[in-house]
Amino acid sequence: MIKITASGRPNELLRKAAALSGQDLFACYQCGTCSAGCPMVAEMDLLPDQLIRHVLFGMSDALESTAIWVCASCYLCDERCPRGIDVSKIMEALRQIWLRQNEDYVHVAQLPKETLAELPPIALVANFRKNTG
Amino acid sequence: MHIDYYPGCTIKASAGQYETSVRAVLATLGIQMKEMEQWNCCGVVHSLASDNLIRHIAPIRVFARLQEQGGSEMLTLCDMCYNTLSQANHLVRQNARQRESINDFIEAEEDYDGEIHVLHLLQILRDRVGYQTIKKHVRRALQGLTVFPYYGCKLLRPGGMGIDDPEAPRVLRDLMHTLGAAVADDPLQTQCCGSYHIVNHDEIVSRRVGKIAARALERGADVIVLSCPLCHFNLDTRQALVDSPLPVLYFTQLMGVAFGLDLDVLGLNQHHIDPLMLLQQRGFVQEEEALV
Amino acid sequence: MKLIRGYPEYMRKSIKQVERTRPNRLEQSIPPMSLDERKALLTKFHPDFREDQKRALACGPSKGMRIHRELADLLEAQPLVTSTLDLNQIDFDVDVLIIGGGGAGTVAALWAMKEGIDPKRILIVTKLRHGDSNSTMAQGGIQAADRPNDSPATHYLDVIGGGHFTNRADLVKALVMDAPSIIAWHESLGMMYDKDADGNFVENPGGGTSRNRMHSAKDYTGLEIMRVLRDEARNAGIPVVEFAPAIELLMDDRGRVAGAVLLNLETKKYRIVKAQATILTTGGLGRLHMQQFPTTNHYGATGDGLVLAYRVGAELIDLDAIQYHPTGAAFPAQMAGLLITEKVRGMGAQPVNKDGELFVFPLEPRDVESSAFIRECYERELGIETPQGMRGVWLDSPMVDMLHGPGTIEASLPAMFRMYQRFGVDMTRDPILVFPTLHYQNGGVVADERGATNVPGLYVAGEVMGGIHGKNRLMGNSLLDFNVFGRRAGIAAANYARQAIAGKLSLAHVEEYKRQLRDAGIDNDHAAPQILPEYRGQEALERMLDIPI
Amino acid sequence: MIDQPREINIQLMGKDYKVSSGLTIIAAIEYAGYKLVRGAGCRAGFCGACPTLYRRAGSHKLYTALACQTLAEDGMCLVQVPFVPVVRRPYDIEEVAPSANIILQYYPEVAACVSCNTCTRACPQGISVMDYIQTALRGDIEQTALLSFDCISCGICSSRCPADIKHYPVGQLARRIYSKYLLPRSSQLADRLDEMETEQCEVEVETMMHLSTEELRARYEQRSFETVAGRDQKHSAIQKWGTAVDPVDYRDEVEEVAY
Repeated sequence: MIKITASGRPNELLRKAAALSGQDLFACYQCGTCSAGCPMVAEMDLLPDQLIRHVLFGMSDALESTAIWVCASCYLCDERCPRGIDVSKIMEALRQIWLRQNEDYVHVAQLPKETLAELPPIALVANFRKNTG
Repeated sequence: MHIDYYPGCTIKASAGQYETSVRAVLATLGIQMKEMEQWNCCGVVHSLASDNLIRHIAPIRVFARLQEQGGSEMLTLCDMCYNTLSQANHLVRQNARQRESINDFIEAEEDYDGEIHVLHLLQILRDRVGYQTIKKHVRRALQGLTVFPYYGCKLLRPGGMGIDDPEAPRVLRDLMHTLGAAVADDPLQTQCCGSYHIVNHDEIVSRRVGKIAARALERGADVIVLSCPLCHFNLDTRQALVDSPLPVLYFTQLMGVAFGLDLDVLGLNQHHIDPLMLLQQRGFVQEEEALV
Repeated sequence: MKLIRGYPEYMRKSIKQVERTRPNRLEQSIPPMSLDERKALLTKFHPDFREDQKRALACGPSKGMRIHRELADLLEAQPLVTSTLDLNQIDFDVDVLIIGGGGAGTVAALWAMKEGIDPKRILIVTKLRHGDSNSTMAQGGIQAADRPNDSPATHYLDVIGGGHFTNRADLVKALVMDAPSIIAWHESLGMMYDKDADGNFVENPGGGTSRNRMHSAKDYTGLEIMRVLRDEARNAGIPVVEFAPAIELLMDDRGRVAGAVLLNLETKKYRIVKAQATILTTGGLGRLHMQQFPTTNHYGATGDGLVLAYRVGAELIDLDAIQYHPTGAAFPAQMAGLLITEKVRGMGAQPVNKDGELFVFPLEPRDVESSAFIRECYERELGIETPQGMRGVWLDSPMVDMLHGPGTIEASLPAMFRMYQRFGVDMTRDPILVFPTLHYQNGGVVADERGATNVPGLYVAGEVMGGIHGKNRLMGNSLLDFNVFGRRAGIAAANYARQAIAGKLSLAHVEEYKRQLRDAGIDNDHAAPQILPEYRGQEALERMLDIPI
Repeated sequence: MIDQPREINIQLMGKDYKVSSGLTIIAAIEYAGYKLVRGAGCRAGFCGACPTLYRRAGSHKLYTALACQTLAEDGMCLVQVPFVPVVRRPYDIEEVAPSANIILQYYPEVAACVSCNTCTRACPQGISVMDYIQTALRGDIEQTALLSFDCISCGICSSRCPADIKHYPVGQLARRIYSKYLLPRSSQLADRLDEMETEQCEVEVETMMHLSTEELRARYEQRSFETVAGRDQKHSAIQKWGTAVDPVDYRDEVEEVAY
């Protein structure tokens, strides 16, 4: 079987994303249902279906996209995907790949005290779990 | 009857009015909550990466501790706790290898194999108590009040975990009808409020909340009800973009009003957007009560 | 060696005797000694009265004072630096220098700041870490007369009688009069004292107190006080240089103390501090191990401050009196000398000999109780010898739970319980073996009620200061002492520092002291301050080559 | 029953040494010839200066302990941790009145706790460290203060935490807030301080100061003793403590002999 990637090298990004998410990204037929329903698309640079495509081609911009951080794992896309793909798991996998190579995405020490004064613990805990390694 | 109760951090830290109203409402219905001893944060969000086992320890430790304390059922009030605990329970039941690793790490007296049943308060009210019983306790039917039930994400999805139909939930609608209120429905009821982005991207939350509140207003709602403390915080504090902000209440607070319970246990004064004015205008709350 | 629940078999046999006599002892005690009996016991057995272990100081401001020879050796040792040391490069130029980072030093720093000194112009230097001190190790409590049936005057009488009427009255007055306000200060800082539901302190008696005025925080009282003081000093941003003991004081050309020479213990680099006022808060001397006694003191308690102060001409007082705490641990060997708080006896545990006999009233004053233990072990030969050759008597700790209910030891004496548990002994079930241990330096540098010494620019506070307790300190007055005189010295030094302008730095006093040593015919190669005790293994030391690398 | 050989083999920072058995880790290191500067403090388990990381023969685990409170064992491989960097955030105690988020404002990383319990397992004091971090997260200042009380700030917990939490400053902050703001103030102490404003107390002390030693002695011997409150009065060994047992002037008499 011939695998085509944008760079011509083996698609390490896809391999990792598939392993961490447990999802078959090739199952995606790019219908865009995920993006159509996503409440966060207005805040995203790459839409969820585009992200999957970019990963399939091994394009590293997937990891640099703001979209993976904007996704708040609301599971709406998972609920609606006609191919049964848990897109939220792919998003989590991409975040994890980034976090395991880099420092934290959100730096707690820089959060202003006034913000910390009002936030419910639940928000902080969730933020940590999504945005720090 | 009593039920073992897992509160979660936010109920204790900043959603006290939810807990006190739940205690009062359940007491009216003859149910006592027994807070479990020595509990920890559930972790709030279920880790979705296949290998990140350390992120599952928190919820599973909660189960292991309740098991040690002799519990078999666990009541949760918070949607995020409910979701995280349910998904962790599912993982333990489905994945023997990961279950073993986590149990080895936790070193509890007894391994946890997924025996404990997690219940959200709404499930108890719907499935155990029943709307008929609830109706019997209504002293002041909420006639003329239009409620916008807001479910958010964690109560309904992922599909197998949710407490209701993920696309067309009705539990809050039915409950509000039972209290005598009218209900305004909308697809935005099940869409994310922006969640934990409140920490470092509150502009996202403000836009999401603005959209949801505006829609509720359009549908003629007087008040938004919900059960998630994070949704509550976001909706209650980030309606700045909306011209006439809607009060945001935990559904048990409205139950308490309908049951005619003491206002001081319902914590109606602990909101950014004051609900008391509205409740007074509609005659559900007397002025002298509201002053308490 | 086989151990059965922590003890070797032969000790188990003795424990059986203790258990056999316990039911009777639970019902009756024995009476305190008469004054004559005490006197006879002390002169014969108390280590302070062994004249062969003492000698008179040959030179210096307190020449002729008879003190323990270990301390005399130290005071008559050679300085570590000479006057040729380059003092031109000033590394720290401050208003108030505080030497010693324990309780007294930290209190002094905080109050110098409150008195208006910029925290950045204060410097704490300390031998080990900030807080490594006897203060942290104090367990039982702190005295202050704040209950309606008590008064500062009653406290005064207890202190001065406990010190055998040898205390300096003005210092005792300062101690007892300041005590309530010290506790109030602690309350406002947020120290977690044991309190009742109304917020009043749970106050216990101590040896020698006629009223219950011991404020405590479980048996971690000193730890709680020290860690809060340290936290507060850190909040204030007061600079601390750790692992940098002062090895000599500096004087200026007008004979005032004007700073110190520090030694970085890790790089051995020296640094010069110029200060308008200097406060010595270096603590005590337990690690000198007088007469080879073990000690309750922390690793750095080597009496450095006495050495430094003496060389600039400060007078000393009451250093002939060292406090031996009767109940130091004697077994297991790993715990030798560690403090078993007086609270254990206070709660009903009795000292008994190898046959299980109660041989002394359990709450005699510390020096009398200690002497009785020594007599039991070395004259009557009724002590228990450990496998390491140390002797001790039993302290029947299980009585505490029997008298006050199961779980009392774990709840009220958690540090004690934990320590024994770590070494395999369950003190709720078995008695513990104890022997007197070197605990406190009763005397020290002479100072007035502001902490000022006879040398301009030099202040003292805490254990290094003498006169407050006379010849014998009562339980609960050392935590109080470092707070009261730390505060007073901090304030006085701050006011002095504002007026003083330190002149040219000098080490001439070191040469002068060396001359006095020579004139007195002292010719030795000891050097002081000692800084740290020597605990390296004999075998390792014998083959050690002192090669600079 | 424990059976130990007279000499044991230990590894200090990877190097083999034979040391006498029955020594604490700290004493074993010194026996081997090291002069400790770091890693030794009170030597009695109160100061937290001597955290030690070690492995044992036949175990895959990394253990932690205080070197002064733990016996060296044959086959131990150990290193002392001279210092655990634990950054604290300065605060003004006057401005940290208790609120649900007061601790999170200074230590938001508490919210990163994954409840792995590694801190608790590592704690040489046996404190339920994770539990007090969890109570801090939910704003329960009282429980955080009570659970953390026995902490000696050795920092071992922080060295092992996968979430990079700085535990002991969290406990310290909670204890100070609890003691200052949540515990009621002592009214007895306040009364005494008021009384001292009137100088009555000072007059009484001054009177004592002007007494001759003989008069002082007489007063000292006539002191009345408070009985020990709350103790079991049935027991004679305890009751005795409520009587005049304290020292008098024997020392002065003895001193004449001494000098």
